[in-house]
Amino acid sequence: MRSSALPPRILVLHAGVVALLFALNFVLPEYHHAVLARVMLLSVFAMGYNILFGYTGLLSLGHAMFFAAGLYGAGLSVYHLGWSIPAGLAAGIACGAALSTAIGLLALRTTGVAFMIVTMMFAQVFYLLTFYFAEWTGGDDGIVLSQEIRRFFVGDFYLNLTDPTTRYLLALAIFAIVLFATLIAVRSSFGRVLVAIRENEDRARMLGYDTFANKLAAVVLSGTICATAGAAYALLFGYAGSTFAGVQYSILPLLWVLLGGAATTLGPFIGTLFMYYVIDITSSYTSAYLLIVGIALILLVLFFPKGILGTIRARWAGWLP
Amino acid sequence: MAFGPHLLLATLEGLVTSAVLALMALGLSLVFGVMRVVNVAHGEFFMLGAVLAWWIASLVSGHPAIGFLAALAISPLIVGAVAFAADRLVLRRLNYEPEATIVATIGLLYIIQQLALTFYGPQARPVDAPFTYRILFPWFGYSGYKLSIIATSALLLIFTWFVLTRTRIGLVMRATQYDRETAQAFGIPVGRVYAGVFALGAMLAAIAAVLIVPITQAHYLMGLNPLLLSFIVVIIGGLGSLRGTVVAALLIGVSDGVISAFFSPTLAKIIATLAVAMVLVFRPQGLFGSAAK
Amino acid sequence: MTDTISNPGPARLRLDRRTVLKGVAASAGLAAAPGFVRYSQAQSAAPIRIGFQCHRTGIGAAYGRWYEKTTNAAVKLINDAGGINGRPVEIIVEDDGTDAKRGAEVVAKFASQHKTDIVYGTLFSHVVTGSAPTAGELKIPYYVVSEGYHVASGKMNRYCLQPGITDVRSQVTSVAPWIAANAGKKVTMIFPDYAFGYDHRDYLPPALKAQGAEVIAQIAIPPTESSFTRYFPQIPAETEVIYHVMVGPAVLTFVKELGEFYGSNRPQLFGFIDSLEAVDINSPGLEFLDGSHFWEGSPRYAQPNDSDAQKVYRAAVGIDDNGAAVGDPKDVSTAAHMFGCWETLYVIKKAMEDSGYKGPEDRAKLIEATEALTEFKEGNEHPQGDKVFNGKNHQCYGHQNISKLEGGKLNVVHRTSIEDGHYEVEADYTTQPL
Amino acid sequence: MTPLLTTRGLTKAYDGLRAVDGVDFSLATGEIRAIIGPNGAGKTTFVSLVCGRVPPTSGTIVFDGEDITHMPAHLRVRRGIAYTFQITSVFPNLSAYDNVALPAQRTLEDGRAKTHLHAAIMSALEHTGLADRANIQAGALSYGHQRLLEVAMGLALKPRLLILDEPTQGLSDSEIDGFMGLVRDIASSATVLLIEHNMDVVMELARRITVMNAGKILAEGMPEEIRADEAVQRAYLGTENHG
Repeated sequence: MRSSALPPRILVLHAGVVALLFALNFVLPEYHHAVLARVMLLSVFAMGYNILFGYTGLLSLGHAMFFAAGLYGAGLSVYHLGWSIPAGLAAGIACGAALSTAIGLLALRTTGVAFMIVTMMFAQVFYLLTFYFAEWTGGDDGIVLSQEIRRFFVGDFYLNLTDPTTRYLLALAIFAIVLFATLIAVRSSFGRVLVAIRENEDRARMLGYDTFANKLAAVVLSGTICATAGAAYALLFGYAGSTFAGVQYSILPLLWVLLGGAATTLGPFIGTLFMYYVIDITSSYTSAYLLIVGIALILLVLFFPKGILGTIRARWAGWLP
Repeated sequence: MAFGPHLLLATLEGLVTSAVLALMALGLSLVFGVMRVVNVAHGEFFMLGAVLAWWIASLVSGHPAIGFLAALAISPLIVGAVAFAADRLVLRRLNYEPEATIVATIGLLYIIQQLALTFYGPQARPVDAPFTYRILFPWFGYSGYKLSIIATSALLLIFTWFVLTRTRIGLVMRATQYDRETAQAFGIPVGRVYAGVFALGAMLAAIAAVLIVPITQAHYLMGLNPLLLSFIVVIIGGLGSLRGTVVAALLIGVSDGVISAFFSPTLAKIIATLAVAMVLVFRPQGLFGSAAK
Repeated sequence: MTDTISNPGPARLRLDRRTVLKGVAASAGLAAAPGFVRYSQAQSAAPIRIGFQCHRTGIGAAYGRWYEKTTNAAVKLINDAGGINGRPVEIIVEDDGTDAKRGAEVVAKFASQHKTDIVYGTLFSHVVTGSAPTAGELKIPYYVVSEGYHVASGKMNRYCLQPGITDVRSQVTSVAPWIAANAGKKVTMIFPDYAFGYDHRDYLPPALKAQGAEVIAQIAIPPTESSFTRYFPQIPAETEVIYHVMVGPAVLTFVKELGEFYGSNRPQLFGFIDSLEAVDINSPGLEFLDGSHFWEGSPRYAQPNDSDAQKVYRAAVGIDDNGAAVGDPKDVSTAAHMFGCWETLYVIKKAMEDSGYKGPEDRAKLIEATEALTEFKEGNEHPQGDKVFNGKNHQCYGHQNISKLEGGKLNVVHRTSIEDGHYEVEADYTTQPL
Repeated sequence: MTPLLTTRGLTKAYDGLRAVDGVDFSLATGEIRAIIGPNGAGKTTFVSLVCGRVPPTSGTIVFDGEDITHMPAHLRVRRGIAYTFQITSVFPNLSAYDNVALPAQRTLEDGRAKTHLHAAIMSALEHTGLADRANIQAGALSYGHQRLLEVAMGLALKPRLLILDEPTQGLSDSEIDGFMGLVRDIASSATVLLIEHNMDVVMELARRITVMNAGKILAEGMPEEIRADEAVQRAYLGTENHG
């Protein structure tokens, strides 16, 4: 980590992952193609979470609200206001940015476990609000964006979000943008400050950093990325419902990140992919798949405490970002 | 209904909630205070306590009180044993590292929940209350058993307070909480203290569950909400403060009850949750005790 | 397209023409689509694969277990009688965790991984709503047994159908006259503050109003609530009937607390049995409900005038006269709803036979054949009773039962007519392309 | 010449116990000042008040003519007050390079320009003799090197006032010698405020010495004057073996 310019092998690794995912578009069987499109979007959610949890060291249990802010911001503006899909995406991202700013200003007054609880409570309020305003949100039933709305022109370019390939490539585009944005952010001086805050906030302050402002920036960046994932999810898969604001969707990104490796750029993706297939495969054999997930989590934390990529980085490849 | 009686009812309801919550949150607070472990599986210990209570009560014939008392005696012991084993087999090996224990207890949550679903099933099943007596107010009726929960909980809390402050066990626990290394140097078997505290915390949750199960039934998903509420109580009350935990449980329970008297149910929940969140935001160290270490 | 429903004849002709076209397209695509090869090679013997989206875990698990039992019983009978179009039926189960996101994933898994012919069986309405877009995009027929008003409302898509159980709007509408005439005119509603509750919230008041009764208060309970007493003071004192539709594990608490609150001096109670599905009606604390009335889709307890079909159905599924599993009286079924699985499977069978269904390439034909159905006769295929089916909004309408809880049993005291549940149908899926 | 730093009646009370009690203090630009005193005299609390880690109970702090009493710590750092911790608190999981990069990127106006940043980092590392250890994780460095890294981080802040809290604690004699050279070097560009127990180091480095006891300033003066001061001797003799 001599200079902030991207060393070639890091660039090659990340570009290679994106290229591989692009190539998979043409060879994957239908089912796994669809799964990967979903996993890429969900791992954007995890990458957003990783900025705050992995790099800044703030454990939030309320990130479902940022994902859901994007989901509803996009879904509702398209569904009720008749906005175009691109405008909906922008609306979703803007909602996430606004919400994360407000939540950051309030929740960052606390630290440690209190931060965890406060974020969880704000998320709970958000969850209940989706019921309170069920007239618009449809409550837990949610709203469905019809197929017609999701086929549209951008200029002369026809986009059909119900088409698997289009969906895959759009998911990949968002994934790639966020992956490289994350990579650049965490290797920038800003990323270095976030890590410094995680390691020792008091010391970072005594180096002249406004740690509150930096943490707020991290919350906003993290929340906005999660909202991007949510907005894209609503538009690509045509559904927004309060399930996504529930507490389990705050725990999931934590699990994905821990599994893949906190504070690694590719860990969130690997963790999401791994977890998805563990549940998908085991649930075909037994309804007791939660048992297997539970045991897997405990074994993982016992024997690979830094997550998959974190362990690889610690043992074999220290250069991994 | 007139406002006065309405408020009385809301307060009674709040007190029952508080009574159960205080016991459960105390368990969480002990574990967090002494071990610095955020036990996400605490709600599942609560659920396990309720499910076992149903099982034990269904094995015992005769007057419902016999089944209930058997459950009250045995269920927490089993739950405590499970927690003890979890500490020895998993948490200790993780060296009680905060992040690792959160993941591990989430894993534990899934395991307990799935085992309950597999062996107990998805149904909600009731346990007979040890007695049924309906207290008749001029405006409404109220369950005598519910009132007895408040009294039982108060007795248990006083007992716990006595153990923590007036006995050697309490001293050892406080010493361990204060400084793990020093405690070790003074010959305190820190490992065993930790396992014991973890078991004790789980047992408190199980006792709370056995008390509540005659009014809310055992169900394999019942652990989540009490877990969230307990977290809130522990933080609001100030970490490791018994008095704070009890006062916070009272505050949360009663305010939840009273706020619900003024607004439509969902809005009441929103306002109550937001209010507590704001208390935390503007008084992050909790209402009592000092800031978290 | 209206003539498709009123006059199946021409529709069938047009179907055939379309079939030819589709057949050409399909055979052209065969070489490139390995997934279809298996079907073309072994068409006669290969089973028809039905993907069963099941609530094995999550909040709907109690229902899911009985939906699975009913499904297995019906499939066994269908297979014993020679299957569908001479092919055996195979059920592939995937757990959706009663979760909207997982539901959509499971539908995709059925369509593209298991390559099932159709997807079937979902109950909870948020799972239906979450899964419907995926079913529509993958063009896989999605037969739900949910009773929600989602399909009938027109908010899903042409691939979603509910031919085996009446929707809640119709249920509510059909019981309203009885409530107004027999229970009381001033009604307070207590319902869960989520989708299932909204159908009741929105459609009971107008239905009661039409009968000269009124809803004087609506109390929506948030989904996270587990204790209810504190909300009871909001019930107006002049209430004559409390209409309650709680679901989920907290329902026993709800009833008990209502009992403690009112004692013997209570208003009339009318509830939807959804609250107490899979719950022993004789559980401690439920004494309070004695003498109150419930809606039941299909009666839990065997009735003296049960049809032979009903007896066959109960024996096949394995429930005793009390609606509990044979051999385990504590294992109470979800009798009021699970008949819908049975009947839906027989509707699928009928539609597949009508359309000469051969494989996934015939899915559009299957939808059209289902849309062409108009009524189902009471009998072994439809043990709950006869029904009419509206091909436009993909919803069936049947009789509803109102039962009185007395002597620890639910006895049917009134059976509504199909017309009682009538409402103006606005949705028309048949205008959507397939 | 106006002093760089002045405090007036600076007080910090913890639950009624006055750790710092009405301190009037003044420090001239370019000075090397040592603060000595027995354990618990309030030295670390005093400098913590100056750098803003701890808010004062009462009193004022003026730095370079500006009242900074209520200024947040990070803004004081930006005005040129740097503090190196008594207990080594480098970032153990970052490389030495990144440890220095943090303060360096903060100070450089053109901090985003890589070459300048790199140059600034390497200059601080070379200054402290750590250049060849730039890529080693800070946690893996020897204790002495961690102390030096701490100083390098302070240097990279380009401070006008560098506060060193017990910098030589735990260092070997040869390391101490090198260290004293370093401090003299720093003093050519910054004012140095030093808390130190090692009297040899104090006598060698400091131009003036302030003695604290029980939260108050007991004496202040040139090294020789302090050595001769009876009150100081009493305070030290009374608490022999303070370390």
